[in-house]
Amino acid sequence: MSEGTVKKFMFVNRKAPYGSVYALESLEVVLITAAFDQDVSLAFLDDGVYQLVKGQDTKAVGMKNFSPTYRALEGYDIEKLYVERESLEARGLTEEQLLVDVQVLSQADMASLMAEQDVVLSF
Amino acid sequence: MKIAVLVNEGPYQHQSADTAWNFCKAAIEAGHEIQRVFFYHDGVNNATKLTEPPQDDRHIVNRWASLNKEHGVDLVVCVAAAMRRGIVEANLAEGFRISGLGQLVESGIQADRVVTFGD
Amino acid sequence: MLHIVNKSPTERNALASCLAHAKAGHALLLIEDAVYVATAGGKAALAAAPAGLAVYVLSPDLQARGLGGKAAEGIKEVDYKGFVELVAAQPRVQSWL
Amino acid sequence: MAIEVNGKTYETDEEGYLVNLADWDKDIAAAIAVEEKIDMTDNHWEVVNFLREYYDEYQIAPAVRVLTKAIGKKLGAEKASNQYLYELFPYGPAKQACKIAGLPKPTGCV
Repeated sequence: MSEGTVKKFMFVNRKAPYGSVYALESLEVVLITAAFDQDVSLAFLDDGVYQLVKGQDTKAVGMKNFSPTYRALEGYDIEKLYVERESLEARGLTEEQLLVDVQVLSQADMASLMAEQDVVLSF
Repeated sequence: MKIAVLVNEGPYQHQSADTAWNFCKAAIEAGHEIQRVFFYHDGVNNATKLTEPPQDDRHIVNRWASLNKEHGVDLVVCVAAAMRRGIVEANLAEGFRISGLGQLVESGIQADRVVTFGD
Repeated sequence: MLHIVNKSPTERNALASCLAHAKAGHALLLIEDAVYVATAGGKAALAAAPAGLAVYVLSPDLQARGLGGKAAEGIKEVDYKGFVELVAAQPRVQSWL
Repeated sequence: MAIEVNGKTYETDEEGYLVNLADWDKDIAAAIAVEEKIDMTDNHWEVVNFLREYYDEYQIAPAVRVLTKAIGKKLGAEKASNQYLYELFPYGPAKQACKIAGLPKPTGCV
């Protein structure tokens, strides 16, 4: 493919943070992808919504708290953050409890959005 | 067709490295091009030359290396993930190279399909 | 879209989540520990599948688990070659990890 | 490797980055700058302080592109250029400025 190709990349986050490294290393890929001028979206569904919960404090577990980095995404021109409503509801969470501005989508809309992507990377 | 493969788990612990390798082999046999295999997360552990399974077990690292040797498949290990897990040039198996996450993004741009194998 | 699921639905929710987001015309391939779903005993987990979703199972993984030839009706067995064909036939691939 | 500041020794890696980020203070920054052959002016400190604030807020070192844009917003449009940053830090703002600011070593992922 020629230079200047713009594809729709979606990063699907379905895992909670800290219990495994996927959330952190997924975020690292997202930050790199920003440099390639692609059409990037992030989807948070299932336990992935826990990544965005406010008030994370990792001092006592001795791990890095990477949750503030989600707020840096805007400066990287990554502004499409989608959270699935059903996943929030199933976990008793509301949009107000999230640490960054997101667009809350129904499961049906999330499914349609996924079906429009060129590249789907799940972590 | 150009197919890129992402491997997110180490060898032996999960089946994903085996499935990924079997998939790559079948794709090449069917006449497709494996544009790149990118190793991320614990997948970087597929690339250590210190691996020594018992003789009656498959040698997953050598299997990957053979894809590079026989078919020129680009085997790329993510530098950031590798450094975290102690995979460096000194213990990197033949046929692999260490590079940046940009190579994964590039695969997404250049390949017709990206297939992820993980747990 | 080709959806790939590799975990048993009694271990993880990947299959349920996949089925909730799959659409008519998509394909689902069951591999590794998800192949149990393809048997008569496990097929109930597919009840939520959308109409028009074609379901496949990776036969080498069935055979390895003592389930060779035991794919339930309506589920097609494919080998790695068939896996590659599915990838090529669908415009994109999503692994539900 | 190590760096000596005010009679105390601080551990650095083979490229001169601080091993323990918590060690960082202005005197150590000045000493790292000497090693980098950079004469720290107010303009240098402005960038270093900016990087520290950015890291404190977001827990990452910004990509150069993001740094340039953010500096433009905070310190004025005339400072929002690669050229300005490279004049201050000839071996690259990502490497040199982060090293002086006591931020983690960029993993060179692109």
